Amino acid sequence: MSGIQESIIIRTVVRIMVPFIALFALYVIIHGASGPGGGFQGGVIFGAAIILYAMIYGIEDGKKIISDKVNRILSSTGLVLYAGTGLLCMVFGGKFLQYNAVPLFPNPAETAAILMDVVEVGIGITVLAVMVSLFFDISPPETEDDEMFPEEVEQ
Amino acid sequence: MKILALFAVLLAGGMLLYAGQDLPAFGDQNSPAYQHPMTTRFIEESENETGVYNIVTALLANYRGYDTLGETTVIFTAGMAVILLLRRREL
Amino acid sequence: MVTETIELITPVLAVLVSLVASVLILASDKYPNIREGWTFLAAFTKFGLVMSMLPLILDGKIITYTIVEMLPNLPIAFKVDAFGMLFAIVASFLWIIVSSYSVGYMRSLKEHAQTRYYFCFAIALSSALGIAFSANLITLFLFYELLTISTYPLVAHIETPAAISAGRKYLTYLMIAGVSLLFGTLVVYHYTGTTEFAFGGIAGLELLPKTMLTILFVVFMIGCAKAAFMPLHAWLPAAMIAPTPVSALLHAVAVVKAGVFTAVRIILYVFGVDLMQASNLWLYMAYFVSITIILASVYAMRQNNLKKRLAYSTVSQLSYVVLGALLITPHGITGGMLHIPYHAFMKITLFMCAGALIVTANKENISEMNGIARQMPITMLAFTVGALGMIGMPPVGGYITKWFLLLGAAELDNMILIAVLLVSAVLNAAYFFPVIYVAFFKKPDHELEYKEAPLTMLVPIVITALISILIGVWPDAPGMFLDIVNIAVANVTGGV
Amino acid sequence: MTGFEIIINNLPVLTVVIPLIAGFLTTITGWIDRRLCWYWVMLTMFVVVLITSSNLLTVINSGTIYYHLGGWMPPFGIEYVIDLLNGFVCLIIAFIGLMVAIYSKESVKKELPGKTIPFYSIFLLLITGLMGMTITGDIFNFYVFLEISSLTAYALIAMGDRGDGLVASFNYLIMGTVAASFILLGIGYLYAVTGTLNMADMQNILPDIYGSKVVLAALAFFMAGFSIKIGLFPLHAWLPDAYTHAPSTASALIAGLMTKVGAYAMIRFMFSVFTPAFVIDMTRTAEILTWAAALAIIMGSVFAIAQSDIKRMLAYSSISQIGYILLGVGLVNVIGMQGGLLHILNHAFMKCALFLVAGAIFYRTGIRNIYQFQGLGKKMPVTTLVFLIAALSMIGVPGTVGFTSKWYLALGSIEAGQWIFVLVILASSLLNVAYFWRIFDNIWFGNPHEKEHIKRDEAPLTMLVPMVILAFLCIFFGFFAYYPLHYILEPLSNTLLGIMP
Amino acid sequence: MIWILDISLLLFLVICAVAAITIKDLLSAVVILSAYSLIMAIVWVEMQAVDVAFTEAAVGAGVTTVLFIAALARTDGRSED
Amino acid sequence: MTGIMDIVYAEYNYWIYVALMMIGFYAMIAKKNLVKKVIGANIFQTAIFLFYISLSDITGGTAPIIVHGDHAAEVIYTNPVPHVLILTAIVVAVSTTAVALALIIRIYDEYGSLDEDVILAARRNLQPEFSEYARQKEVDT
Repeated sequence: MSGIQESIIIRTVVRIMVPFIALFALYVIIHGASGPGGGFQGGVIFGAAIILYAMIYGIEDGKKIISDKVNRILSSTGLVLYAGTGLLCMVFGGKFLQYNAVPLFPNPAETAAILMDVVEVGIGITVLAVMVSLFFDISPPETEDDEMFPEEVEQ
Repeated sequence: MKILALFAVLLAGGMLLYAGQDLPAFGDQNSPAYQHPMTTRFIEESENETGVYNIVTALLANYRGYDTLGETTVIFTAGMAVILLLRRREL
Repeated sequence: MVTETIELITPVLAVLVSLVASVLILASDKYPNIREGWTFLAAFTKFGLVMSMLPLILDGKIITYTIVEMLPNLPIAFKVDAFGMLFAIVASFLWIIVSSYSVGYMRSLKEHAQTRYYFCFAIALSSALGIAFSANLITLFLFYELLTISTYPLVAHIETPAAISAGRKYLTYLMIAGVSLLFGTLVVYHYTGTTEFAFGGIAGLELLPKTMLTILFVVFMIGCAKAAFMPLHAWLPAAMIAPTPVSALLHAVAVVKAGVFTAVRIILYVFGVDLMQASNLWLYMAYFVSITIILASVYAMRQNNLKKRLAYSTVSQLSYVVLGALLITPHGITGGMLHIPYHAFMKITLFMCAGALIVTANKENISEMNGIARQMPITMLAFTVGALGMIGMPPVGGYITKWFLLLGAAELDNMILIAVLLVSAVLNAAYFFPVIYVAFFKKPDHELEYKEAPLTMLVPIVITALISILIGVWPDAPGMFLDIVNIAVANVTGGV
Repeated sequence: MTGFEIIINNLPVLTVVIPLIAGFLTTITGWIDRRLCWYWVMLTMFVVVLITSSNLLTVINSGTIYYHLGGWMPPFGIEYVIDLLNGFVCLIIAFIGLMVAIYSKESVKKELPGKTIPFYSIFLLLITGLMGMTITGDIFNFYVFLEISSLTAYALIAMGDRGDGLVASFNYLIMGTVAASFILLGIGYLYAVTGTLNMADMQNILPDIYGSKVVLAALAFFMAGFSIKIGLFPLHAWLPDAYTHAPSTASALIAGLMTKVGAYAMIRFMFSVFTPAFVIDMTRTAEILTWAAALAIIMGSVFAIAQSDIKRMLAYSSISQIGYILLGVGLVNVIGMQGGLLHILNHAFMKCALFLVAGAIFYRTGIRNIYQFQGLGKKMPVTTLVFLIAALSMIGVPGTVGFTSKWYLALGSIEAGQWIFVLVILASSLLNVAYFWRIFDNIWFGNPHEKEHIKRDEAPLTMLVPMVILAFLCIFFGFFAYYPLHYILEPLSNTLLGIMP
Repeated sequence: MIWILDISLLLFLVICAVAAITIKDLLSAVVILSAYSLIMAIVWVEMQAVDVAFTEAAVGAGVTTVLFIAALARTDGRSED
Repeated sequence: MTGIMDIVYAEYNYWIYVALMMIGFYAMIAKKNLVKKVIGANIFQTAIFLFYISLSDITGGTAPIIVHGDHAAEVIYTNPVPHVLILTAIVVAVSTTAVALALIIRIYDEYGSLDEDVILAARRNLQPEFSEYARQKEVDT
């Protein structure tokens, strides 16, 4: 991989492309309501952008964008957003995930559409975080001291 | 092992082919799956009820939103499982 | 005959006493004296509780108590009738005797794991009493299994590979028996909807087809393998590896008596006299146990180890009890039932003597016992009493039961059975007299000093020997075994 | 609407959503302080136990609960249906989950150092998956939760013995994927011919098309899939390795619950997706099932006798025990069915207790070979006593819950006229004695002289408490099996078999 | 004549599947699997399942392949069968 | 000619799906290499997805995204339900693959091989304390 990583052209192209891919991912998430796409696909594409960056610039650099800590928070946040929406519906007297129970707009369909967007964003965040974390974990460690399983000591 | 595997595979394949004879023809508009009120309602009412054009999205995030919550949980679980398997430090 | 039923918690208490004691024994692991104190306390309390019920039973009453209805129509319940009382008295009284004897034996030999020993002993006694008081097959099965499990550590007590393998054998036989018993119970429950013992047999069983009935009977008899019928007897000699008080308890009181008790219960209280007679099952079974009576005596003659010889003698004698019940005439049943306490007292005397020989003289084989009576005269006298009883010589108790059995057989005009009884008496003599001869009349190999067993052992031996004589001399003392047996027999045969 | 009302109205979904949310909040909790995780899981499981008991009580008092997720009426949305069967199974899951959660504190600290947070997260997600599978009335939703529970189980098993745990987990993963794919196929086939995913709706549509080969194939794929999932005898190859090499906590949880939920699913699909008439008369599935179960009962016990690793032995015994459940179900009479269903409860208690004991022994001594157990009776008296009680229950001694279920199974077999199954049940009891007795021999007998020096060294309190509770319940339900039988299992068996009481 | 396209795509699927499981070099196998997924996505577009096709292209051909390659980088890439 | 073609047209994706499924299933069971097993699992699952999507297809149908305009009433949409199910199932498949790959990496670290036979042999030889046979032997001696 080192050959590719050192190619200035590729590094530059990737640097330029990554934000655009991310933007496209956001578009896919929001566009899910009216065309193909949705939270899941968007999340995967966003994740792919970061994975691409990490492949070229190295995992350590990738972790500067999304550190383990951020990753952990993000992956939970997405689900909290989703399940929270469900619970919110319950608070307004509906069933779990019964969007139209929330009195956000007079038209229940409109409320549903908005909350579905929230849910899609939630999915997107979780998927993004988990995809990146999967890649970081599965790809080979870069430094020698990061050896996989030394004897572990309980603090 | 290979022979056993072949046998199992042929058994499963045979079952599928056997069942295939009674399967509704593909592309048939009169198939039970398409004629069931569920499908009909999704196609006709989803826009009014959920406010989105994409029926798949409407199903995914609204009618069967709970499945999707489960699906997201599966992803989260996979991430957690890989962390459990491959990380040596606490999260 | 009308029997009055009263509800009383005493039988439950009687069973619970030793269970509670077992916990206390475990708790006082570090203090042997307190530990043995609990044993004695429990033994006396238990005996007292059992005896307190005796007047009611002699009045012809029946005591019942339902603990819990486990499943519909499947309660864990106690019912004390005359026959159960008989076994309960024997078991609870002999526990006192054996406890005293155990203390002497175990301390003399400095045995290990004594706490476990007393613990299991107490549980075994609870189970024996539970069997005696069971109101139905399922309760009986529960305590039957508990008895098996709790005596296993006693059999395997010394923990040598040989002991453990003997224990395994013991367990294998008795577990198969247990499963068989359960199978029978299941069938009875399925066809009649109840498992409760009734004086004339469980109603509804007579409707079964003949083959089914026969199979059921065979299954039940396999279930009574604790009674050591001949093909299922192998566990009993193997279990001789246990410490002698255990052998005494196993062979005279708890386990084998539980086996024959169960067999009699099943023959008379599940199938009932009428059904046994109608189906002719009694005759086949009577011939079958006759084989055991004769064959076991022959085996006994060939044993040099005293405990083994006694074990085979037990196998033979137990079949008397079953034979008695199978004779289905009042006299025969009287003889069979009466043999339970009589054999218990005589056999426990014999075993305790054998144990005393081991502890004091360190002798197990008959061939080593030349002139041992000079060393231990009291023990050997007690032994002689027991042996005479076994053979059936007055004034020791044994002759009474044999008399009743012979009467029963004669009433049925069955020459084969009469012959069996007579031949077996001769065989009994043939294997007991040599022991007595060797002990009293052979010259010892070397000089022997007078040295009896410790008092805790000797006193029980003397007591049981005396009782063996007493029940022979004055069998119809009020409230003694014959009275109780008469009530039981009246119950099962529908009045005198 | 008050908060209380909101909670009461939504109890069915909270059964699943609470462990779910708690599961991914565990990462946050653990971030604050790692030790909080355990309390967090305990709290969650406790709440779940309360919810499931409340659900069950509601079902008993006022009948089946229907809950429409998202407010969409079935078949349009996903429906939760709690009847006696899954109310009962859910309570078992929650209860065993709580017990294992209590137990896990010390065990995880020792066996999985540095992995506390993901472990507890996965733990709660496993409970979520099992709950979701059990409670749902929608077959695709079932599949989703099946996958949640499977993935978590793979991860947990892989955490066990170095190397062996990984291979076991991988094999399980492959077999599990095959099973899940079969189930997915079955769902697809049923969807193709009915057009619905709701179980009740499907049951209404299916009788008209029972002649269809597709329906038959769907049934075959479901049966094959579930048989792999529960490790029915010839398809059990993954199970012993997986149970043996998993960490103690995971073994107890997975052995206590996974196969039970699999059996539940099998029952659910047989009787609530298809109809009794179809599985009993038209395809004779039930009969085939009883024979497979009888084979499993015997073979599982026989293999168990040959093992020297305690966990492996227990795993084989699980194969045998699952046979009891299926035997009872396959007998298709009310009594046998009650026995089979009671055995779900029964086996969850016993097997969980036994695995917890195995874990406790491993925790203190590092030994799993039963021939090295000498003197344990003196070292860990309470643990071994629990082991004795659970084993007696396994054998089926009266006064333990194992007896009751075997009694019903045997009666059911007689009623079905299948005497051979009575013999199978009795024979397997003997085999159970054989393989448990070897252990008792080693625990309490042997090496009498060395034993004098053994010091008492009992497992920590958090490990003892759940074991003792489970042992107590084994005995309690031995005497009072009447309550679950009368209030739950009898009406349930009648309903499942379509008999009006 | 759209079915000719369909059939050739589907046959190509089978070829890819067979190749993926027979080829000994694992990296090649994974790349072929990726191709398989991509063709599958095209087939689905053909069947008007655009959302699914999109997902399969992103996940099956994208993420799965990346994960496979990453994993292969940590193991040896040869297979005996 | 058209008759045969009709049959082929009506059923061809079904045959293909069965073939793919069998290929994947075979690889899962019979292949010794762990990665191959996972590849097989992917093929198997994707084949099932193909089946679902085939179910949803309607001849002359259009993607289930509501069309507005003049001809809106005439538009036939394909069945959206299987699409949703398969979206979920794809995610499940990738999750399973990820976990399987993580396991493979760990197994390779432990045994240095991905071949089932080699791993089995290694489990027997390298770690006698975990082998049943050795355990028994240890007890006997």
